[in-house]
Amino acid sequence: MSVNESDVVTTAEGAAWEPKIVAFLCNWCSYAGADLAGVSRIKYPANVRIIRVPCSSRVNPQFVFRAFERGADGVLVAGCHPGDCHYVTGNYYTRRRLTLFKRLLEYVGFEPERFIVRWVSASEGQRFAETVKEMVDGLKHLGPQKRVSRV
Amino acid sequence: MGASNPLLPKIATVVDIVRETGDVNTFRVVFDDPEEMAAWNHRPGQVAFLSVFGVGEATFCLSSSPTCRDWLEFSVRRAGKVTTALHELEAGAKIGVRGPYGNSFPYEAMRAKHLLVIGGGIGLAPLRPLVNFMLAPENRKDYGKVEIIYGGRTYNDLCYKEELFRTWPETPDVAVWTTIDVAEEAWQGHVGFVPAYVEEVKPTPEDKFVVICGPPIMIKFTVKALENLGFRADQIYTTLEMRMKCGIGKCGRCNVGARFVCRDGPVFNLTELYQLPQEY
Amino acid sequence: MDSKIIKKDKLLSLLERFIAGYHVLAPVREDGMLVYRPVGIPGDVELNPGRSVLPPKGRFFPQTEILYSYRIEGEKLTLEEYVEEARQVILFGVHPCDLRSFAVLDAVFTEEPRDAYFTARRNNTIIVGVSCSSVLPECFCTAFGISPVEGNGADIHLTDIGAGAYLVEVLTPRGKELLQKFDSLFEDNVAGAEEAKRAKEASLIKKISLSVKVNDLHEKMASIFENPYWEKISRRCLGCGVCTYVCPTCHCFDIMDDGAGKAGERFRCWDSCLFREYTLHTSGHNPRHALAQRLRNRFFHKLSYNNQRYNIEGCVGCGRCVALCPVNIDIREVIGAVRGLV
Amino acid sequence: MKEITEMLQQVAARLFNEGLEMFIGYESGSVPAKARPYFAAVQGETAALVFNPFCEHNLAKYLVRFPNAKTAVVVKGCDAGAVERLVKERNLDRTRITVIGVPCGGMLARERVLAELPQDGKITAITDRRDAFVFQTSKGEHVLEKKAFLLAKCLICTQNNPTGVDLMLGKEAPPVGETGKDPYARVKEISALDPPARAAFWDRLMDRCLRCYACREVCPACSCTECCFEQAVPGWQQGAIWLSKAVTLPDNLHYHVIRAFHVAGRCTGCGECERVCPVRIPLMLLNRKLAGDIDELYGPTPPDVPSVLCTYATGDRDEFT
Amino acid sequence: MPRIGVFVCWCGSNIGGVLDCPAIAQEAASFPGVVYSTEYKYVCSDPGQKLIVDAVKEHRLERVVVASCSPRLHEETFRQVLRRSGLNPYFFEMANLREHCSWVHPDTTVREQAQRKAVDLVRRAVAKAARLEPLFPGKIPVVRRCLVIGGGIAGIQTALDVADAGLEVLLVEREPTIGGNMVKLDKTFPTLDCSACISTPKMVAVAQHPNIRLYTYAQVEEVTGYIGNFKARIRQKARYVDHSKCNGCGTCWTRCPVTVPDDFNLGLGERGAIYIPFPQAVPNKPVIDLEHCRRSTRGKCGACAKLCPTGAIDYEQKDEFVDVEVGAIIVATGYGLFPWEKVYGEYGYGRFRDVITGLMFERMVNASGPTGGKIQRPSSGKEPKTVVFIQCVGSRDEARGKEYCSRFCCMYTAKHAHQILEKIPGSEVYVFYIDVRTFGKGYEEFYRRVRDEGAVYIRGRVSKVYQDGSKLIVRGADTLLGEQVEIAADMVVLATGAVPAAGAADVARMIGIPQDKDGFFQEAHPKLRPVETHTGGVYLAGTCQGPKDIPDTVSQASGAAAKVCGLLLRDELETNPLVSKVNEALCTGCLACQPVCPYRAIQPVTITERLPGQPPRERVVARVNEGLCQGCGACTVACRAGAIDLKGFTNKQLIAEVDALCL
Repeated sequence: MSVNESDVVTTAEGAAWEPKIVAFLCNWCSYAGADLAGVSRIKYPANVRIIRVPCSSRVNPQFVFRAFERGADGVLVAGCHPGDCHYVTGNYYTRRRLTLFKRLLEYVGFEPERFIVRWVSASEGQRFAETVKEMVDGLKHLGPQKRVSRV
Repeated sequence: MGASNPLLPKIATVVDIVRETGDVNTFRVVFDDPEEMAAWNHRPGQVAFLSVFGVGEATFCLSSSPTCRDWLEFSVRRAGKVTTALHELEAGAKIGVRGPYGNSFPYEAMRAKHLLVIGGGIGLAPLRPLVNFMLAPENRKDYGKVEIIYGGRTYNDLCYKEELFRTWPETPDVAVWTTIDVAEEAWQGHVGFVPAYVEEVKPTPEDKFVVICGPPIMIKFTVKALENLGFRADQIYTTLEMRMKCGIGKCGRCNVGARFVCRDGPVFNLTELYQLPQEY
Repeated sequence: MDSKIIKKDKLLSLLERFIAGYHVLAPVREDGMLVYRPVGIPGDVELNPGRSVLPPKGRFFPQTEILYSYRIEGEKLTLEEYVEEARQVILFGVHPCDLRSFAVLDAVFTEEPRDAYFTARRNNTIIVGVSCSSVLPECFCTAFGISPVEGNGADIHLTDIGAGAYLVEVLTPRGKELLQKFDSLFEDNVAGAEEAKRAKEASLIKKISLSVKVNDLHEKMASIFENPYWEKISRRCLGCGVCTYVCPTCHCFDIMDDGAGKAGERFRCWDSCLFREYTLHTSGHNPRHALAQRLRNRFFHKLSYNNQRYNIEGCVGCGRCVALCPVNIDIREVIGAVRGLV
Repeated sequence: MKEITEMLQQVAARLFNEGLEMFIGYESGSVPAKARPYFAAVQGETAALVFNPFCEHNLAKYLVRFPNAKTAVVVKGCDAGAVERLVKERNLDRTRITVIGVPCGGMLARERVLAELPQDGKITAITDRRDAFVFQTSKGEHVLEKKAFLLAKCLICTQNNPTGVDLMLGKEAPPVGETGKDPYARVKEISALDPPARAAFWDRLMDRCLRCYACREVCPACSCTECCFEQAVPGWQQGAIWLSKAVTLPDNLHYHVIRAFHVAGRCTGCGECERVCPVRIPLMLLNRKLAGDIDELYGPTPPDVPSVLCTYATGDRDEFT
Repeated sequence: MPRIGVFVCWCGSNIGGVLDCPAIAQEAASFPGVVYSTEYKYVCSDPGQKLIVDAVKEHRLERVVVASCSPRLHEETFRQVLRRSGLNPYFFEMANLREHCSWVHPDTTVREQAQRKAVDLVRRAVAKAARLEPLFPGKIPVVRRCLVIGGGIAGIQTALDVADAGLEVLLVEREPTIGGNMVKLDKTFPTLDCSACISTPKMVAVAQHPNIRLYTYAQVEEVTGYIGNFKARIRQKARYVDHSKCNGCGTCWTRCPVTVPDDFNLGLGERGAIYIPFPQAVPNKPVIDLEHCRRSTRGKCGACAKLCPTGAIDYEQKDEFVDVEVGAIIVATGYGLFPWEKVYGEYGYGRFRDVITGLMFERMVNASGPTGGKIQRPSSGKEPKTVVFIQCVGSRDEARGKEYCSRFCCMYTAKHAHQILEKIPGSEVYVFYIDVRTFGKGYEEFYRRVRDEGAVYIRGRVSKVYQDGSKLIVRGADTLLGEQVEIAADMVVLATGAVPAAGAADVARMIGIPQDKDGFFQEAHPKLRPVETHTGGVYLAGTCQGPKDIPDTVSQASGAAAKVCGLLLRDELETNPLVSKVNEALCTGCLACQPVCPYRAIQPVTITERLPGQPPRERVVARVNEGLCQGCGACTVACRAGAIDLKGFTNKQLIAEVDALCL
């Protein structure tokens, strides 16, 4: 996906608007995957801000909502692939919780691109980078998330 | 709105922090605007709001004497959100102050009378301005003897130790009795609860006002002791603590019956209290 | 002061001009409910509104309002007050019970020291009252001496006197000033209007549940504080905030900070005395820990404390709490029970 | 209806003889065509008990208020699940509770009924005639077809006879809900909108929310001692503030989305949240959305698991790959 | 607000070459709570660490933020620095400026964005640091006993090492004998020493070791508890022979009237219903295979009982359970062979008797095996002249087998080729391979020797094996020559890859350790913690962690033993303080948290609660066992009331992090 000239949103100061993504990464797989992207020098857009959690099952849906309230344009949750959870079963709960939560968010009017959940293993630096790229592209098309932003 | 907005705090600086006990600090505060400092007037027993911005606002009794014109003092026990934030401040920090609010101890009616001060723990904080007001050289002649009975759980829980053990005892016509709840090795003084100590000290009720503040259970039993000693309810004053948000009788929550503690209190005598619902 | 007549079509023109020059808040229908909203089209406005789900007090005392913002830069701390917009607001379509509620709120908020936010909004608002055209089963304003057709508290008051005509009573200089600009819309011949208004009043009052009397209430309230009645009635109470939030005279609020670090806002928002944490101390002590105490406090506030404190009844008989309480706690029954000493 | 009312009064009287301490049922309300929760604490208070098609309240949650008393409660079909849920989550000691089931012919929408009945007519009796309720009033007889007058939730009801009760009064009621009605029809309509339209739909509703918390207080699944949204004593839960007390659209949406999520798989579908909302937010549209998704994705949750989110299957649908 | 110090690291040019570190440090100085902020070339270096220690003293710092590389690398390093500075080590937080910023946004075109991101990341770390609480590891006593699951060479080695260190060992083996796969081998590459000769002495040593309690024909059924304090239940399967009476005389197993295909010899031989798996079995006492025992199938026989001189036969014996307490567990469950018959149609799905596996070849060529060491075609018993070896059967085959390399097949095939050429004069050996991997000591030399001996290596895959008369026609491609090859072989030997031993998934579930995508147990770190698992006190040895040859297996087994000794030789253990905690006042006792805990760390307890205006009330709340909790935090989200919080990742901290990032 590429961004057309006409799609570029600009801020009041005239600078091109850049979406802000808050990412919750599990320590053992996805955070390590993001580390691997670094070690492998895989470039990706600088829009993502990472919060380390022990397991994707630590991610309370309220954190996601909080991020939107504070002005995040997109939220990413990434954890080990199902079956590979460092804590054996954590991401199975993540999967249930966030499947329902994502569907609920979309039901109340959030665009699907705003909230992404991905399984990223410690060896998938490339996949992490691609996920961020995809998200940034998607969010650039959507424009800023103003709906529940209290900022 | 500007000056006419009573909810807008004035900016002040914490100039000094005295560690009174393990969880009580006394904050010495000066308004940034010298005119505000000069204009500030409070009466003993009044309260003010302190703001830590980003955390919130809470009510505290002033613990400095009205006769002190250079700064305000507040003794704060670390308990909730705002108090914890206050305890994390260092000298130089900016806070907001608004007030003073509420009524005061009847210091006019107390003229020429003796005063009995009974405090427990941080309960001495609202009484201290009254004591220091009466002991101030310019006021001393107007008032009679001052007796202070004060207790804490341990020695470390006693506030204002400098005044308690030096300044006040050394002042003429002032008597101080201090007690702690449980014996400690280094403690030479009295051991026991305040109500029992009051019964031991046997203060007399003639020409006297009593101000009392401390934990509810202490107040309850001390009042019993005082009544046994012949004190009348209208001689005994205490100060109530309620959750407050505005301090100016609007936000509603500090009502006890039809009274707002922020405006009609915090000081009540027992006669008044006996007429109010037991919802404080 | 003076009275005029305005025809319904002209009333719409008047509204249109109001909208052109002012910020107009008026009752509109939304999902079958009546709510006060900023309006842009006169046709949206309910001219004979009936009871709004929320009282219009929000105009003066919004559910959430920012008091001021703070900013820390280096050693410097600055506060910036939120200032009410300059454009005047017309609050249109307020019924007599709600008009009375403004007086009740005034007693609280404009008592010294005045609440700057309330006062600013109050001063910046022109109130157009409207007489009731119907009575709902929960209405009992007459118990507090309110007439469903009188506009005390409004700047201008409208009464539908039938045949597409409204009696316009100009009650304050501010009302007069406002209407002067639109003189051409009115007719000066008010013959028969007063009679029509009285007739309307009589027919409305007949329908209002007149059984509610409050004459001996105050003395009786005092003697009933410690009565098991409060525990009994509180059994079904949910402890929600419906009655307080829909009440036109409830004025409790909380003040909170929003923001972390170097900048943020302090705001206030409605609070309810029925909420457990309303009086909860940090220590865990709660002066009104039981729901029965909280419910009792609410009724005492409405029916006794307010009068003791401000010499004005705390209830205006609008019936909102009766209509909207999910478990049918009916203040009229409470009044009845107290007067009968339960 | 008279029959059930009498039976209720008799049963209550008998239970008090057997040592009951509190009977939770219904009494007539203060206005016409209204009932309300009623608490009889002694034998002499049982005569006020009624049952009629205005007894829409779910009484189950009141049980929590009497942790130590021997209590009886009246439940309709749609309320029974709430008792079960509260017991399952250890809010209730089932052994001290007598659950009394009443057959339900559906609950009536009060506004519509009042509009239909003569203004000053007094209701003297109500009879359930299977597809209609017959009202005897001082102004004559009125037949109210259920199809036209029942609450929306009753028209899709499939459980109007309670299960798991200790005592069932009267005969089993015939089904009330219309067959073939899709309970998710409205959910599907909303889902079919594009995101901006969905957002607009919800924003308009959520903007109205007063945060009076009636929906939470009445909800039998909202059984937390202290709701996460207002842990009032600082220091508890180490001071996390999930939600601003400010009533703004983001906070309101946050509150409702998370509340719906918290009751996901635990909501018993009684619809009380929607009933008590003073500003008529159709809250069941949120609960039903989740119920539909849970049903579609995970099917029924095994009885020994607290809720659908407390379990998993390795083969759960994965929408995140 | 606590006093926070921020240290921005250049990491040489790794960060400093992309980001403006002084500017970051300067901006960080304005964050709430920050009283000191500086930058340095290498904060992790000795002088860098000293910088922190000094600044803590000089500026009375209460929290420390280091903005440098990934916390996965240096968090522990800096925690130690804090400890040395006199601060609680958990008053530390890291911002990852290298892996998550400078390394991924190096382009000058995004410099400004990268810089902004770096500042945000530091702000997040500061926001979290401001809310950090002191954490203290708890102390738990240690049971000085180790459970070893699996009695192959890994289990044997590890048991011996631990036992030699003076610690008690329980060795549990599910087969009637220990020894595992290694004792089935004939000779071991590349030295060609006799496998049995080097492994059976170790087996005997196990049996005789005073510190080792051996449970053969037994299985671990349940494991609870946590590091230092596990409880395990061992099922001793009924042997129907009372080993306390049996003297291993052998009368019974030589006289049993039943013959059953012998699984120890992979069906190439036979045994009785009462049997020992092989002559050097440990223990050298028999078990009865009741499924085939004539007494149980036909109801009469009892030959063994009649013959037994010690009266050890007990047909009524039942499974017994032994409950044990151990401080550590070593999992050494080994490997099985890839089930090639199910997927490889081109090799005949196992229909051709002369297509055998490498392990069958081992038994065949073994002097104590079913053929007495004679290489013969299973179909005819004749000596094969032309033998084809096919490599990578199941390994390195993403489509039908496993993606990984099984590591030992190249070498054993070379050894087999050598054995054919050595034992059968005039024989021809062909090896189809993809790559030949000879990484070990002496391996390449051995491989060259086999080629020199005449083994023909053909690089390519076999597309079909089919029977043509008595011959097996092997058709394949030689990708080096680019031509089709067809060989008429007498025997085909498949180098089947290794897979986790049957039941590995059950073991993983029982103990609570993860498996990798292939079912091997997951080590805690592929490089730095290869013998540990993520579950404290559970270690891995041998092929259960991944395919490896004997020297590697033995090394890992000794490594695991060293870890266990390191653990069990302490008096007490420090527990991980990053665990969940329940606020009982908020807990409603719904126990939604209980099932989501993979470590069974949450249990209900009854407390007495006193609330104002109410009589004291007993109610159930959840409680976390801090020894069991591993700190995943799944429970914190299951708890609607927010009554459970995870230390080190509290709700308050995470919310503050979100807020700080969004500023």
